[in-house]
Amino acid sequence: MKRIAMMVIASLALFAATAVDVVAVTPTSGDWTMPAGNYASTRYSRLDQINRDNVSRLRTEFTFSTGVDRGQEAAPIVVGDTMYIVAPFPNTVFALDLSRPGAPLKWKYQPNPEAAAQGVACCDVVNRGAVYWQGKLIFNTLDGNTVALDAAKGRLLWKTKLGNINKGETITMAPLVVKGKVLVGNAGGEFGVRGWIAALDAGSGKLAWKAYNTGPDADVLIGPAFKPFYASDRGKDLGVHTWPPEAWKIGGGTVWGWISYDPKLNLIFHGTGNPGPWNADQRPGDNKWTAGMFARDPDTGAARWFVGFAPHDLFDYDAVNESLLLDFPVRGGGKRAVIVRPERNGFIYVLDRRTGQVLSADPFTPVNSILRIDLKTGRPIYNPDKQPRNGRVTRGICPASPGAKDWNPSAFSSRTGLVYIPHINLCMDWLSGEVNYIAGTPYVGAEARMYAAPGRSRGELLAWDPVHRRAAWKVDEDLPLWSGALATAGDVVFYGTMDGWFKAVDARTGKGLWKFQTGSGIIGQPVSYRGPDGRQYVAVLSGVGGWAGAIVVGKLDMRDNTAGGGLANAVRDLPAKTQPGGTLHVFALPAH
Amino acid sequence: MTHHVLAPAADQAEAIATVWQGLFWPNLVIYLAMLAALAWALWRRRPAADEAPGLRAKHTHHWGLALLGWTVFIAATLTAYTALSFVQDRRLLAREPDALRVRVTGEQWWWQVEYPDSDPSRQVTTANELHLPVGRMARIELQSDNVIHSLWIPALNGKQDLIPGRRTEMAVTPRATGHYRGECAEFCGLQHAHMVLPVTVESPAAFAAWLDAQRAQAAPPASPSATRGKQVFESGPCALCHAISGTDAGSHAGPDLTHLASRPTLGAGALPNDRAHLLAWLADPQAHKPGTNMPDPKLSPAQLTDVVAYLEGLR
Amino acid sequence: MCSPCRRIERRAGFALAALLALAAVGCERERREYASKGPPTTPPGAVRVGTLQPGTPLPTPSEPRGRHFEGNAYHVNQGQQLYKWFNCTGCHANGGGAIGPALMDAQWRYGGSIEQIHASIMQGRPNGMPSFAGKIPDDQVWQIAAYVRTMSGNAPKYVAGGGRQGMAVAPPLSRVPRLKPKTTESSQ
Amino acid sequence: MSARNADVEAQLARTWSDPPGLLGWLATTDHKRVGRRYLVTAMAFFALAGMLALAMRTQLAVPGNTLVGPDRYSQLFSLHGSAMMFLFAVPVMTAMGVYLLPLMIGARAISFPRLNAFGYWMYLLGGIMIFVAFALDAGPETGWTSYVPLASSDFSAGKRTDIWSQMVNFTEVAALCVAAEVVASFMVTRAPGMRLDRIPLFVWAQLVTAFMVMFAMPSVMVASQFLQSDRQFGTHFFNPGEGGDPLLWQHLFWFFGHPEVYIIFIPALGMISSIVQTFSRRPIFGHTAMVLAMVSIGFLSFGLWVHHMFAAGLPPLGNSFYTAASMLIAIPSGVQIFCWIATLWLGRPRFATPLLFVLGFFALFVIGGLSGVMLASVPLDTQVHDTYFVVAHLHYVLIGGAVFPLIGGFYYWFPKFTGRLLSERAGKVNFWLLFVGVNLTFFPMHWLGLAGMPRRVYTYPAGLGWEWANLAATAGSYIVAGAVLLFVGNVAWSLWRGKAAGDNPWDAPDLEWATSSPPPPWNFTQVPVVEDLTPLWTAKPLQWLRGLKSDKREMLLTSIAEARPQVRWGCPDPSIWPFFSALALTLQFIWTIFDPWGWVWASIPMAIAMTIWFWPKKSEPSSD
Repeated sequence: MKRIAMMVIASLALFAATAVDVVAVTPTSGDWTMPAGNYASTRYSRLDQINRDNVSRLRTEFTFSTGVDRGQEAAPIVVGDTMYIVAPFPNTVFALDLSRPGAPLKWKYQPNPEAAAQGVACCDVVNRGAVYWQGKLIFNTLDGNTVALDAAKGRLLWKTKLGNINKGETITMAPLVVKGKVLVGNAGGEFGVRGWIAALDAGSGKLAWKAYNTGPDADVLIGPAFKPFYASDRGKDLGVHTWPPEAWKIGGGTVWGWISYDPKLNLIFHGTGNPGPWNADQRPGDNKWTAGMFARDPDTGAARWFVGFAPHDLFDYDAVNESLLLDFPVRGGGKRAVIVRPERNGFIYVLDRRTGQVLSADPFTPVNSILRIDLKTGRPIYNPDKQPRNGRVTRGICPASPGAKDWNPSAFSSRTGLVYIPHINLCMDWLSGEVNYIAGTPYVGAEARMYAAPGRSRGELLAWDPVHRRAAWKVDEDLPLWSGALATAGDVVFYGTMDGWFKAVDARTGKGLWKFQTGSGIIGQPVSYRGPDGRQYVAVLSGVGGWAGAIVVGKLDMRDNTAGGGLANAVRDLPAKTQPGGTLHVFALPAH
Repeated sequence: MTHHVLAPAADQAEAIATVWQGLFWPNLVIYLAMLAALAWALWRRRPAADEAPGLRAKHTHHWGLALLGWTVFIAATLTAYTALSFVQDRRLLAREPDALRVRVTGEQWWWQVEYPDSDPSRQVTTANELHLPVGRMARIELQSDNVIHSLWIPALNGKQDLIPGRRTEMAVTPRATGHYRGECAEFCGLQHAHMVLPVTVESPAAFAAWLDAQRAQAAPPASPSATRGKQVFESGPCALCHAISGTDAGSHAGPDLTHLASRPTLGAGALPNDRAHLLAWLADPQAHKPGTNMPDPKLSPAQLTDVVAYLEGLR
Repeated sequence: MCSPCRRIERRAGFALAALLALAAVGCERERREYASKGPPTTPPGAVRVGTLQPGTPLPTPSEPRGRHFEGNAYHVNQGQQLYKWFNCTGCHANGGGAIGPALMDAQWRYGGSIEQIHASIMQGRPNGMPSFAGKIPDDQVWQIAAYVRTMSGNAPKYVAGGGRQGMAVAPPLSRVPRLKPKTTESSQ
Repeated sequence: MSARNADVEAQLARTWSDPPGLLGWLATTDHKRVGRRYLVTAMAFFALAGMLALAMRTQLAVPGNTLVGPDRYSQLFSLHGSAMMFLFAVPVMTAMGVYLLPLMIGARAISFPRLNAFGYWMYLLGGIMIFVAFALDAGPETGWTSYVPLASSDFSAGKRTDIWSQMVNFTEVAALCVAAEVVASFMVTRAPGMRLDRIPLFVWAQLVTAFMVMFAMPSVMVASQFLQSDRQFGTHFFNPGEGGDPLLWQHLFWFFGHPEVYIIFIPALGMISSIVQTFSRRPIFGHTAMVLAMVSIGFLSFGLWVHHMFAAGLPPLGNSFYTAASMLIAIPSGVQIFCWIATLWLGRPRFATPLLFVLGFFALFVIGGLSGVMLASVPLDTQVHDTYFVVAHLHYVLIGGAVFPLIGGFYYWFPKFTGRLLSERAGKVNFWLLFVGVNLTFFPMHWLGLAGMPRRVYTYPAGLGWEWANLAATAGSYIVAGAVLLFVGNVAWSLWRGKAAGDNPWDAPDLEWATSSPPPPWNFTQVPVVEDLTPLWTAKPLQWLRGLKSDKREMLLTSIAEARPQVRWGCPDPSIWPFFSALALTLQFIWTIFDPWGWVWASIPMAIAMTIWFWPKKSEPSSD
């Protein structure tokens, strides 16, 4: 019955959709040169050979084993007739020759990162993929290096060390190259690492600029150009004054997620991670500039504006999710440059890209930790009943720490005007307490016990209409959804489940069209490309892991219900439903 | 360091001393009266005729009335006591809006003292010493996440327990500058005896100066020996339990040592704070505070002198 | 003496003897040993991590300090406190594992005897276990190792702690079944 | 004096005698043999706990002393407190009740005699367990109040606190047994004619104590089971994290704790009344007022336990209510003191040693009472709670209020127990030695408390001005030790060479003096008939009722109010099974410290022992 009601709304959306289009032009060629698909991060493929009618006849073209059975979070990159994939630690890069049947290995490059880096990787030794730029393939290694390879031969061009594992720093994100600058951020919010985003010259690998997310304005590259929309973000050295003394030096705010770029405004948009430690009582104040989002000038890194999604964050709501750059029709005609962001704190934000004003913020999953977002101040109003209390467990906090949607990117189709959000419905019990900072060891200070949100399935693919701010349709999934989504011009949306199913659904109605069992949980990012033979291919890496998959790959003992940072408690059945794996799967319609 | 209940140096202790005076002297009189009655009852001359039945009935009647009178007297006295206690109790519970906020956390067997501030970057964290401005109320929030302690500064106010899972509070309005002795009054384990909190009450100006000094980062090492000491401190076992702001050491398992040298005692009252005792303490903590959680850091004599040189510089 | 009395006296004598025997173990287990810390440490390096030995295998000597710390409730209790203070919970949670492997189960990549656990803490392990030698004094490392042994129920009886304060995370370690450690190789 | 012929007594001797040898010793149900054992065991534990106190005082004699380390000192003060409260004070008072109550009400035996034996064995085995644990360095270490979370397994490793909390169960089972016996005896086994208004004050005191035991002891047993369940099974009664609360322990403990100190104090009131009555040669003035005072103390004592928790941050208005309640209880005490003084004033006091100890009671207890009234005030309590002022108060109230009347009672009833008088000369020296010792030990502690010395510290720094007071206290404690030794010497000497006492050496009015010293196993050959509150002082000689069989263990049950004879009741025979049941329950209590399956497996031997114990005796119903 619900499905029919949804159908009605979907058709209505059809009319508004046409008015919403994507800012950055998706590359016309069939390539997929960056994990997010394009600078607007819409993960949308213009190829429409595979459509709603024929997708059911999709079948495996070839597979490739990366030889590592940890969490495969990368997105395959395709340029011309070569596909590049980056494996989790030890981060081997494989180049596959798509022009020959079975796509044999062209070359592979082993960066040999330090083994000890595995000890400071909070949520599995993952890597979110490489990026292609003018003949170079650039990726990060777990032990904090950015590496550039010659895309043709796999020769090392340059390698820059940015992170120090003795301080707990790792790098897991996929870099983004904008105007010849490689943008990279660090990870390690759980180890008291001070977060930063750096730009390296794509040619030489030398550091162009580096902006920290805590500390004095000079470090944060806040200057005269910085015009935040909200008063609470204006002030001198807020990165110091909103922290207890010295706490900003070990205050988190790492950049380990997604960056988008708007060529017209010449601005990059990146999120900042959770403040350290998770125990909020240990860091009174707003803990600027963590758990929020910056707009910066890509050339100099100068900050333009900032919005805080979880000031003085209470429950590890990193704000590193993807920013979809869209243009919305505005009442009274004309288009408004916006950012749509399914945020970890459980609200999907629509922000004005120019000024950082929060236009709307609506919950897209059951939320009780935050009552609502006050649009006048842009700040969340925390629910006093769900605040951590002195030495007592706070129960039933929704959403749980991984948030309403973790890092796995959503997709947007300009044809349907819907944002396809693969997300999770989890709640938790929480107890925070004093924690000691010892460099190189975890600096968390809280224990959690997570479980499915009452009355909801643990995972959900949600089609959200950002213009009318309501859900078009949703597909309930038993296990939490940790894979990226892919929308195609053929009105098909692809995503993967944690028990290994790679599924395709109708972009307009959400009806299941096709699915394939890949043998291990999918937390990778599906992509679509046109192969040398002109056919449309869909590729995804399968291999369970990440924070939720640690129970399987780490063989955790579930008699301890805070194992795996408390998340394993919510997926106690995962080891029975999937085994570790590490295989690339590429699908296409049968050639006739 | 004065620490006598009857030498109050704050409004609260003074209120309690009033209750003491109001109860002690009447009780003394009652006690002496009782003894006198007993002595009289034992040594009164008994005329032979006492045994006559008529006389016995008369006596019983008189003593019956006396019993009633005595009971009424006791009830009245106790009501007066209760009233006096209730009135003074309300003085202890009075709170001023602009009171200085201090948060004291009870640990196993030392005190963490924090001065919160609306601007968190001006917040001060220190250990095993409490400074208060004279003439201004200080609201001391008390918390503990291990066992029950009880902060008691006899010269300033009665004691309040620090109970895991609860936030308790006490107010102190010092009226006389000076050094007072605070300590733990609830048995909290092996070293309950050495859990002293030296309290210094000073003029508001001196207090502000002290607070600013506490906000400063740790003084850099002055001598080469101190520099080596800092290196040993940060790379050795010390950094796993102690914090010195301005260095990588950031653990709160043990007291914050940023301004150790300016504190009156070592080991929360176990030893006076001077070079010799610092050396003795680092050489063998268990000898001076048996059962303390501070392990023997097993430093070589050279490392010992270097670390002491560094710690002595942390004014 | 009537016959039943003799029987009672024999039984009373027997009970007394049993009580004294139990007693001898008792005082060892309960002593609060904060000053002197057990027998002197033997030279390091005697610990074998791998189980394979060329030729006929030599017996692996058990470290007397290990037995001493493992069998004392006070040391295990101190180990529990240090396990939390030095952020072991960050990687190993309360025995269930997270970034680091689980410590409650029977699988030990580098050996599950108290000497091997002590060595793992001191030396660190290549795949991410930090090396604490020179950072945590030796006695405390033995205490932590003794506590870790109780997580898999391997400590002697009546030494492991019971119900814990804070969040109800794991069964009390005194009720955890004993899992004899096996040196196995996990995926990495 | 009464008409008793030899062959009836010979037959009674055969029916009421215990089997010979060890089996008889273990199987006796004679309330006098069990009572004597209770007293001896309680005094033994008193001596042991006293030695612990000496060790503590020696350690605190000088500042910075290293005689005893912190852990040993924690065990010293924890066991001193626990042994004194659980193993001496309550049991010795109930022991006096067990021995004297049947005699005072003219009964041949105590009701539930086998339960009485079982209770004693539990008490003995519990005491042995905790002292053996202390000898093995596993004594209690968290104080006699054992506050959580210090007593939780996170902060008290090993089995020390488990053993302590199981010891509490032992002693409380014993106390509950005696309580049941006292109430039953009071209600139905009184001598004919002993109407409610003719019952001696000592017996009333035992009744009030029994009811208080029934309501107070279960509270601490529940608390100790909660504590063990938290420690062993990981329940969260006291874990604030998961919704428990450390204050729940304090409430449950002190709801028992304060009535406990009155359970110790009220029997002492009974003893004082008996001694004052006998030695002022006049019935107690205001008998009814005294009974009402005792009953009101019994009730009020359950309404003021929160004055032990004034510093715990409870709501202020609630605290003020408890101030009022705590003050209220001073009124009945005042009434009683008044009546005793009135009795002395109206009577012709004779300064024998028992009266001397009662005068010592007046001097010491009233100081403790008045400092107690001061502790009842919330503001004042926040200054002196958990300091040496409280140590002084509790010792004045307990030693002054209970130990002095107790020793007075020993001097008074020793002739009845043993047939020999204690030496009066030694008694007087004993009194003055003890009086000086107690005052020298505990009066300076009032000043120490005000001077800022907290409780339960194993040492203190020099230079705080506390040196002289501590030294004086230590000296005093040695004098007290001397006094106790003197008392023991006096008892030993008198047992061997004391003056023969005869039936009523003090010319006392109560029924226990109407039989021989020591009384025969069946107490009274014929049942005494009571016409007056002070039966032996009436002009008319005591009437006797014949008719109870002497070839069968039989006693007379009377109605509750008027004490009219109703039923001849067959008393149970001596049996070894209460002893075995006690052994089985001890096995279970100790087994469950180490393994919870003990609750299951050890209940099998207990079930067997108790079944045999309760197996009904083939006795024909009593005819007339």
